[in-house]
Amino acid sequence: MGDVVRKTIRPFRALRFLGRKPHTVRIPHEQHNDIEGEPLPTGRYRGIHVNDWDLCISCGLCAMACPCDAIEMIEVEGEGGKKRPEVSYGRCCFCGFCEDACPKKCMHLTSNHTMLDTDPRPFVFLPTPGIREFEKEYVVQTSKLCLVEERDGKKVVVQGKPRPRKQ
Amino acid sequence: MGDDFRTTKIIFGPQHPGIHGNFAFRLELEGDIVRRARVVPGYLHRAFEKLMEQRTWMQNVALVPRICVPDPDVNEAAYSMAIEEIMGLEVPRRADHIRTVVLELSRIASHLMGLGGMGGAIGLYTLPMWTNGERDYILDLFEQLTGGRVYHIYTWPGGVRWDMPDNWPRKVNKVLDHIERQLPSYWSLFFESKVTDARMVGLAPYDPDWAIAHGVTGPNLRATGVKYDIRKDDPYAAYEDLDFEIPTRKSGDGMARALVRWDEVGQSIRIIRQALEQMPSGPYRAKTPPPLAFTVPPGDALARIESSKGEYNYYVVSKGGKYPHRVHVRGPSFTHGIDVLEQLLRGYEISDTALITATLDVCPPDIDR
Amino acid sequence: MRKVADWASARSMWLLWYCTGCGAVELPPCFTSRYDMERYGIGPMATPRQADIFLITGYLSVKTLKRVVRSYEQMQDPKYVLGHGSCTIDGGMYWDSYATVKDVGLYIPVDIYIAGCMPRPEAIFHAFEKLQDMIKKGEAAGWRRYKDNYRFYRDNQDKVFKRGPNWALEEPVLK
Amino acid sequence: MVEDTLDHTKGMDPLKGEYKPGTIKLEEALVRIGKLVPGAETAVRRARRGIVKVTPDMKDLVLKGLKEMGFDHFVAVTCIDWPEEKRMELVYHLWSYGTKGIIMVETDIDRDMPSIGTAVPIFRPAITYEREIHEMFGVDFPGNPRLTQFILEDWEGPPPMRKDFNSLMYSVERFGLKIRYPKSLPPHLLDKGGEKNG
Repeated sequence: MGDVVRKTIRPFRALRFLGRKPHTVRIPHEQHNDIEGEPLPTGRYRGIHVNDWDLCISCGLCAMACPCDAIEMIEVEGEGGKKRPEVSYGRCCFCGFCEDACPKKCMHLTSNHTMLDTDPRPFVFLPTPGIREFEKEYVVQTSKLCLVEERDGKKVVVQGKPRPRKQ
Repeated sequence: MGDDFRTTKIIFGPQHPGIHGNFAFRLELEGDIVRRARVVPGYLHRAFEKLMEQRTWMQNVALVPRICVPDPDVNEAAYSMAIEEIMGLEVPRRADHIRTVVLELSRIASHLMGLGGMGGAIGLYTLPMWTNGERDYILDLFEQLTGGRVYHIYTWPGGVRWDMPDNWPRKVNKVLDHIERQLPSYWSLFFESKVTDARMVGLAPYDPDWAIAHGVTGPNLRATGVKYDIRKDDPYAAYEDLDFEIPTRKSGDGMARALVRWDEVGQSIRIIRQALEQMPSGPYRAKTPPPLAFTVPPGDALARIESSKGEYNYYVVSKGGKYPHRVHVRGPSFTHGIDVLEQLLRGYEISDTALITATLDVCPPDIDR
Repeated sequence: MRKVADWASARSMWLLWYCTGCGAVELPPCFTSRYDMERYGIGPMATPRQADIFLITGYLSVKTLKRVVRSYEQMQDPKYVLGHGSCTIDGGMYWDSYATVKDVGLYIPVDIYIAGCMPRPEAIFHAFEKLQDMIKKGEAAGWRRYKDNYRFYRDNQDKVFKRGPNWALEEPVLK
Repeated sequence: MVEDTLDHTKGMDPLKGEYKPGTIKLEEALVRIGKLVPGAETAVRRARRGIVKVTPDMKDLVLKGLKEMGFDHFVAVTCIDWPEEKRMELVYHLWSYGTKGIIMVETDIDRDMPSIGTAVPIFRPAITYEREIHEMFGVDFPGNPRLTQFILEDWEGPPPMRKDFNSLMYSVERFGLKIRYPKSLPPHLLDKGGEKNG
């Protein structure tokens, strides 16, 4: 008899789950938090690159350290012959070795993690400090990235600002 | 149709919901019963061993975790251990303890995913919903420690890449408490279910002699009662200092394989707690040459690691210089997923195919490399 | 009428269950309780004939590309392809491997590329949102591009794998 | 065709008893191998790692001897290509559950006509490893029944894991790969021929 009662009651134990708050992260309405409620990703996250052109000495170590041949040093028009790293997100594996290799610590991987486009072209871009604008929303608008194009044998910036205006 | 009009030949996979990963079978059926099974691997072939010869020693650290996607840390650790042995590098104790914590967290994550896969294969979809949800908390921990959710690129020759954040051990303990609280519900959901009993007890059993003759390792071997674990018998990282048990089962069937994995989750929690408690202070990486000038003297070394799926071996040969001469990866699934699986599938119904694959915890990217 | 159909199809999409590469490891978290894809009306579908979205999860080896093209051609219109991860854009981590194709866009039309190795679930959900937007505006026309430029895609496919007259049934010999 | 050794229709007794591992010491095993095969070079690399170097025709004898001593877990067989010395090296890794040690059996074969007898009759797991080496290095294993197409499909080039196959240049030709920063690559790969690997 007791067995029958137990068996009857047993399925209703599932009701206790009704009272629990689901742990689903409602993207994009909700921030992804860890178990203590701290927002993720943290500063250690290896996301989209930024590069401070005022500090960059064009040494090319980031390109040498890259395991994926993602970084190319290109000569941008108006930079006085200095070469700047151009990152291809068709290659990058977000290992962060370029950040480790950088002697001036100007190359940095931010915690911005989302970048998408219908066209593969904007995925090859010049990392600039402007990407920090998206620090809080974690999504990078590809229309604001710094892209170059080759015109008459020279690499010309066709989209985006290489440096933010100094205040 | 086969030649004798009694057997049917079917193509099972690679696009099939019952298959975890990109993997295929060619089955010869007689009615519902598998008479002959042939595994067709290679859909995930990326030529890792070739690519490693074209990259420098340190660049390879970014490459190796991709070999086994659900349990990536064993690859980084085994590769680093092999290089350390050739170079004669002494790894700081703190790095060893951090490695142990990372490896065990990775084992829990992989086992949770594997148990979820078994649940999915028998139609209990609640289990993967729950286990993958818990696994995500572990991925959050990895993200805070290593900066990556899935591919950590954290363990490297000479130690680990960064030190632990200050509040990280506390968070690990919280996540472990949370998982420990959840485990009883998994138990009653999965192991007390009659469906699980009916499907998994007596499923594809083997005895210890057969298992050893066929190269079965890891939890699949311990399910037959052989008390063997590389963590105890060929110790690495900090496992010598820690106290834990090797769970075994006797019957060697699908249920035993699932139960060994279940017990290992508990043991891993115990290991992590100890490792965090005994965490020594000091440096977290040894002095190594900078990544761009990293050279390894000529020599060869074999590093072995107990992963969540079985035995991982890295055989690294160096000729000196910036590039490895040869890196051979021996993954557990290379044995489990081809020869063993083909023989275990014989005589079972086609509906058991996915379940047997899941109980062996076969990882296709590790087969193909 | 077209608009109503687009509106409806944007809200109920089936994702083809095909784990083509290592990015597939981020799919279980997306399907299951932590991120819960069904909030978007997206669920996994076992057969290509009833699926709408093809998520290329990472690199494609030549052997997989053959099956991917086969699955893609089986899918009913309208169908959308998401390139998930850097490997779909230009080879990614495996850029110098002899076994993987570099630019998936040469072989099948990709509607949205997601950067990352691997992309976080957040990125996948942003891609789904963008895809829904594009469908409502009628911009997600990869499947029409495939029909209009079939010769281009077909030539590229023929360069990397063989496609016999009976190719949908040809399989390696059992031994 | 190898017959499958396990038939569930007949049933197998999973509880048939304890597995008994061999308990010989690693050093003693090496000494015994030295006596068994004259000319075999043996050495202990470090704790739990032993090495035996033999000629290819003695390989079967050594493997059999080690199996009888309890080294019954066949871990792997590795093939290493040494193009300058015109040889290929095969390393069989054997582990003993009782001894708790691994012995690597190394043997050299000719690079131009690579062929060595199969280890499948002694160690069953070798079947898959030899199959892979056959495909990736072009080594022939007479006696192995499953040297069929394995991982590669429609492959027409040379065995890809050999050192003289240049994966980078192959990708450039076949998939239209664009090299972005040649300075960061190993210089020998950028030669058109890609003859040798450093």
